[in-house]
Amino acid sequence: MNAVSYAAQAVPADWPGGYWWHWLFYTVVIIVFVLVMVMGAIYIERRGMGRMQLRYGPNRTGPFGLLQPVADALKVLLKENIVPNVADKIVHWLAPVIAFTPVLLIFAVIPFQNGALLTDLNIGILFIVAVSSISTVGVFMAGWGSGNKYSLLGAMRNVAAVVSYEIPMVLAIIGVVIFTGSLSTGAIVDAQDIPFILVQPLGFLIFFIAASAEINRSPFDLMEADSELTAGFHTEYSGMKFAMFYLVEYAEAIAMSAIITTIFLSGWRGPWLPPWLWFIIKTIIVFFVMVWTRATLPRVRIDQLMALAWKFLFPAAVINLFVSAIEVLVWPDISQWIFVGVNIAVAVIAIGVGTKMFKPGWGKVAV
Amino acid sequence: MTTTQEISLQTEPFVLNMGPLHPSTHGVYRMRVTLDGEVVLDIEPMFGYLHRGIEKLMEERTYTGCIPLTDRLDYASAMGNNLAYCVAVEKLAKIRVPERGEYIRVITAEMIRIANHCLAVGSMLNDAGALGTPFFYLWNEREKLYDLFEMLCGQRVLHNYIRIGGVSQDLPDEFLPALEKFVPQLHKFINEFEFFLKQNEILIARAQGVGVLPKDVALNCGISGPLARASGIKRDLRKDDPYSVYDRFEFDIPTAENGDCYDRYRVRMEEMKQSLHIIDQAIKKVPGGPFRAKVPQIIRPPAGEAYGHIEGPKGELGFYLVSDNSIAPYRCHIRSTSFINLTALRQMVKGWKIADLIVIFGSIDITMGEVDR
Amino acid sequence: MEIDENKEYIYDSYQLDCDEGKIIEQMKASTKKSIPDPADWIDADLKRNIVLTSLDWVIDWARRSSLWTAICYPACCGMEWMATLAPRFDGSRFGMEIMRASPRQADLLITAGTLTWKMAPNVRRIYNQMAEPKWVIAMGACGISGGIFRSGYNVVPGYNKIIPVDVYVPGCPPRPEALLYGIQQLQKKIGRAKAVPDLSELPNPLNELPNPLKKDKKK
Amino acid sequence: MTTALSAKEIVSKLSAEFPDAVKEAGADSVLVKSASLPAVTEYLKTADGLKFDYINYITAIDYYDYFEVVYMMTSTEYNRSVTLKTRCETRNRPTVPSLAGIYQGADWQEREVYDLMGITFKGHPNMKRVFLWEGFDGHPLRKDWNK
Amino acid sequence: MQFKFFGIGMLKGLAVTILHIFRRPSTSQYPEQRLNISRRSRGNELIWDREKCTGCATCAKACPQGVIEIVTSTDMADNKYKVETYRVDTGYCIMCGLCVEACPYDALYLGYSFEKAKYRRGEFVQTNDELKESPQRPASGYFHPDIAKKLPKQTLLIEKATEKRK
Repeated sequence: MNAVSYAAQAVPADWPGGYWWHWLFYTVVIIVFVLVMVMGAIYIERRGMGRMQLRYGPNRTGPFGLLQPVADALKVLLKENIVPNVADKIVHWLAPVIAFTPVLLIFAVIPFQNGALLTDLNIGILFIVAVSSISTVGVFMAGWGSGNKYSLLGAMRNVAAVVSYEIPMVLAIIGVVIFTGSLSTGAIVDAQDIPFILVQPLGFLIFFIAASAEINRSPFDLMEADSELTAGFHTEYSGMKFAMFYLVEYAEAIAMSAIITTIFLSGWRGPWLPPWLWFIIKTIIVFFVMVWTRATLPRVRIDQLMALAWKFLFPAAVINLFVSAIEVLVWPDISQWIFVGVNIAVAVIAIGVGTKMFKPGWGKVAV
Repeated sequence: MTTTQEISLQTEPFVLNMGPLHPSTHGVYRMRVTLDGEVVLDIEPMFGYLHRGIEKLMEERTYTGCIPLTDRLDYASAMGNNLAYCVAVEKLAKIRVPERGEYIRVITAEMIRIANHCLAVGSMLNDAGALGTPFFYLWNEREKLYDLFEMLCGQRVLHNYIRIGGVSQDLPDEFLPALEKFVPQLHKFINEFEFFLKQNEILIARAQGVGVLPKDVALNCGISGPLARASGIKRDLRKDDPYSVYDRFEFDIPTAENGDCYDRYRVRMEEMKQSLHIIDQAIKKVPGGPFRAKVPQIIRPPAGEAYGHIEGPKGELGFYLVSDNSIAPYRCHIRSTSFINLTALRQMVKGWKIADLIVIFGSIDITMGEVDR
Repeated sequence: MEIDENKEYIYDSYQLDCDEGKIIEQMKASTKKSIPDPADWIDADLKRNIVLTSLDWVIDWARRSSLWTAICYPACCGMEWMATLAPRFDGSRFGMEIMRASPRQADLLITAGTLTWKMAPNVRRIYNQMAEPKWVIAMGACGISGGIFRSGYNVVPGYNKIIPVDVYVPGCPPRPEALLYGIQQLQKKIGRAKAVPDLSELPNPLNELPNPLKKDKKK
Repeated sequence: MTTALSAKEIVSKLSAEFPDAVKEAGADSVLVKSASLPAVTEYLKTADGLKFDYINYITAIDYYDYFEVVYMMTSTEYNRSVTLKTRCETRNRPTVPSLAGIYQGADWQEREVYDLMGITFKGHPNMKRVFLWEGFDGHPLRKDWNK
Repeated sequence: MQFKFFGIGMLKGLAVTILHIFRRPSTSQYPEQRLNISRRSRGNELIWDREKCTGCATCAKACPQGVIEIVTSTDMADNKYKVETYRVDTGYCIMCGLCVEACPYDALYLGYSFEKAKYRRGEFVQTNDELKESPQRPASGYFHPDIAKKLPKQTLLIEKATEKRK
C-alpha cells in the first residue's frame, strides 16, 4: 500500500459526507498534478529542445533552471490584462475558462494507480472523447471574440482539425476496446498484460498522430503557427488569460500523454517501482516524444492536415478495426503474442500501401 | 503534384495585413493579402519601412566612406556587397588589384555565400514551421564563419573589409589553417543535414510543387541567382561574366528544372558544396605579395560611368556609378537583387494557401535592407 | 473565382496609402524632442518612495528571469539578435528564448535596427500594444542615434524619439555578448527600482501624440 | 565574358528598323529618343540575333539640365549586353514611356525611379510611390532636393 | 511529390535530433565563460592617444558620418597644433575603423572591450581624457599588428568542433 491510495482510504467511509471526501481529495490531487506536471512539461520542453539544438536552455533560475516555469507563471500572471476595443468582451473573458475546464475533467477517469482515480466510469473512454473536444469551443470563442483576423483563422483551423481528427482517434480507441471488452479505463489497464502499443501498433500510431493534431502539437500546430499567424487564436490575449491558454496548451498535452499511457502503455503497471511513479514516468516519456517531434518536424499545411485525416488515417483506422475485430472473433482464446506479430505486419503493409496511394492536399487553387 | 480545383462555394474575400513586423517577413516587409478563407487571391507588396536613402547618402560620402554603407545593404552577406561596390569603383577608376588581394576576395566571397545560404535555408525551414532546430544547426555553421570573419576584420556581421584596390588588412597567420579545418567539417555537416531533412515527408509535401516559377517568367522579371537557377536558367556571373579571378577555378553551376521551393532549397545546398570546392582550390593557390594596390584614402575617378556586378549570394548585385571627377560619386544606383527577385512573388503565390505564401516568400531569400536600401 | 477590377472591394489601396502617409507626417511633426531616459524617471521615483518588500523581490525576480521579447528586428542588428538566441551564445539561459510574435504577451522590445519614419508609427503601435510592465533596449548605433544613416531623409535619429528606452547598447551591430551585457544591465535595473515608472506626472510626449491604434478603431 | 555591344553595332542594327530613333551614340551606350523607346526595346528583345531578354537595371540620373534614364539589358542566349539611355529635358513632371509591358522586371524599378527621382512612366499600370509614403514632399534623389 | 515509405524521412530526422542531445552544446555561457574575441576586434569605443596626435584631423575627414569632433589651436611656441577638444559620440559611431586606418601617426585605436551598455543616452559622448587608453579600455589590434600580437588567441568554434571528433 503506498501513499496515494493510502491517503485516499485514510478517510473512513462513515465520515459525514463519505463520498465527497474522496471527491475533494482527488480534485486537489488532479489540480496539483496538472499544475506540477505542466511546470515540469514546460521545463522538459525548453531544456529538451535546447539540448536538441546544441544549447543549454534555461539554467539560471534556481538549480538547473528548475524554477524557470515558476518565474514565467508569476510574471505572466502579473502582467497587464488588455482587452481590445473591438473585442467581444464577454466572449473574450469566457474563452480561457471554457478552454481550461475540460482538460481537468479528463483526469477524472485517468487511473493514477490501481483504483486510484476520481471515478471509474464504465464509459470512461467515451467520457474522455466527449470532454476533450470541448476545449475547442473555448478556442473558437477566443478566436472569434478577439476581433482579430489572425485569431479567427487560427481558431477556424483548430475547429477543422478537431472535427476531422476525432474520427480516426475514436476508431483507433475502438480497436483497443474490442480487445478489452470494456470502456472503463480501469478495465483497460487491467487487460494490458502486454501493452496495447504492441498489440495495436497501427492503432497507437493513429491515436498518437490524431492526438497531436487535436491538441495542436507540432507538426500540427496550425492554430498557433508562429510563422504564419503570429500567435494564432491567442494573439490578443495577455496577462492572466494568456496564462490560462498557455496552461491549456501544456495541460492538454499532459492529458493526452496520460490517456496514451493508460490506453496503450499499460498505465500504472510495471515492475519494481510504485505504480503511480510508473504512471508519471510513462506520461513524461510520451510527452518527451511530443517535444522530440516538435523539435524536428516542419509544420503541415491545413489541406494536408485534412487530407491526412480523411485519406490516410481514417482508412487505416478502419482496417485496424476490422483486423482487430476478426482476430478477437475468430481466435478468442489464443495468446496475444501472436496478434502482436500479425498486427505489426498489418501496420507495415497498411503504411506501405498508404504511401503509394496517398496524395496530400490539392495544392493550388485556380484564382 | 499540383492539381487545380475550382472553389464551388461563393465566399467573400477579406484583406489581411501582414507585416511590417511579422515573424516571417525577414525584416520589415508588408503585404496586403486578399484571402478567400485560407486561399491567397492576391497580394500587394508594400515596402519602404527600411528605406534609409543609401543612394542619396552615398552622394555625400567619399568613395571609401561609402563602403560601410554597402555593408548595410544586404546585412546577411555584407562581404558580397563590399566586393560588388569595389569592383564597380575599380572599373570606374581603372585600378588593378594585386593577385593576393584577388584570392583573398574570392575566399571571403565564397565564405559569405555559404553563410548566406545557411541563413536562407534555415529561415525558409523556420517559416515552414520546423521550430528552430534546422535553423540553429545551420546557424551554428554560420557562427563558425562569423568567427573567421571576425578574425579577418574584427567584426562579425558588417565586415567593411574589402577596399578599393584590394582588402583592408592581410590575412592573419592563423586564418588559413582554421579555414582548412572548416572545409571538411562543413562537408560532414552538409551530409548530416541532408540526412536530416532531404527526405522528410512533411518538407516534401510543403515544398515540392509549391510556388513554381516558370523559366520564361523568371527571365522576364529579371530574376537571378539561386532563384533563377532553380527555375532552370543556367546563368551565373562567375562563369558568364567572370570578375576577380573566378576564371581560374573549377566549379559547377547547380540547376534544377521545376522551379519550386524544394528545388530552391536543393540548389542552395548544392551551391554550398561548390563554394567549398572553390575555397579548397583557392586556399592552395593563395600567392604572396601585396594584398592591396596603392590607392589613396580619397580618390577622384575620371568622369564617366561604370556598372560593376558580381554574382552575390542572392543573385546579380550591381553598382552603377557615375563620376564627375570629384571625391564622391555623382550618382550611385544599386541594382539590388532582393528587390528585383521579389517582383515574381505575386505571380508565385496566387492560388496557394496562406501557409504557402510564407514558405514561398522565405524561399526567395530576401533581405529587407537590400530591398528598401 | 475572379477579382473584378472594376468592382469596389473592401479597400481602396491608394486611399489607405494616403491615410498612412498622413499618420507618418503627423508623427514626424510631433516628435521634435527625444523622450527623456527612463533612468532619470526612476531616480526621481526612488527618491519619493519606496520600501522594497520581499514580495517585491520575488516579483522582480520573476520579471527579470523571464523576459520574453517582442519581435522587432528591422535590420542588421537582427542578425546579432538571432545569434544571441542561437546555440553559441544561447539567450535561452536567461529564460528569454520564447519570442512572442504577438506584442501583447511580450515584456521586452529589442529594437534591432534602423528606424525609419515610415516605420515609426508601427513601432509606437507595437510599444502601445505591449502589456505593462514593459522594457525597451535600443540595440546598436541606429537604435541609439540613427547611426550611419542619421543624415538620411527617412531615418529617425534614435528610438528615443518614439518610445522611452531603458538601456542603450552601442555597437554596429553589438556583439551578442554586448547585448547579453545590456540585458543584464536591464535585469539589474528591474531588480533595483520600481518596474513601471509613473508616466503621468512626468513630461511624457507619448500622451500628446496621435495614436495609430485609434485610427483603426474608427474603421 | 558578357561583352557589351559597342554603340556602333547597336546603331548599325537599329538604323535599318528605326532610322530616326537614335539621337546620339556614346562610347558604349546609345541615346534613344524617348518616344521610340518601347519600339526599340521590343525589337531588341525579340529580334533574331539580339534577344535581349533580361533587364539588368533601370535608373535615372539628375544632370540639372535634364534627366537621363538608363536601361541595361542582357541577352542570356548570346551573353551580350546593351545600355540604352533616354533623356527628358523638363524638370516639371518629366515623362518617359514605360517598359513594364515588355519586361515585367521593369515594373517595380520604374516605380522606384518615379518615387525617388520623380520621372513619370507613361503607360505603367500602377504608378505609385514604392519606398516613401504618399504625401512625401518632393523626390529625394533629385540634386536640388533638400530637407 | 514522391514518398518512399511513409515515416522513413521523418525517422531519420528524429534520429538526428535525438543524437544531438548527447553532443556537447556549442554554448559559451557568457558572463562566466568568456570567449577570447578576435585580436583585430572592433570593440565599442575609440581610443585616442593625446601624445601622438598632431591634430591633423585626417580621422575626422575619413569618418563617413562625421562623428569625430576635433578643435585645435595653434601653439606658437612649438609651432604645432594643440588639440583642445576631441569628442566622439560612441552612440553614433559605427566602429567602421576608417579613422584608425587613415590616421598617419597611429594615434587612434579601436577598443577591445565591448561591454558598454548604458542607461542614459548622454553618457556615450566622450571627450578628451575619457578617450585615453586604460586597463578598463584596452586597445585592439585593428590596424596595429604590434598590439595584435600581444592579445590572446581568438577562441574559434571550429576548433571546438574539430577537437571533439578526435
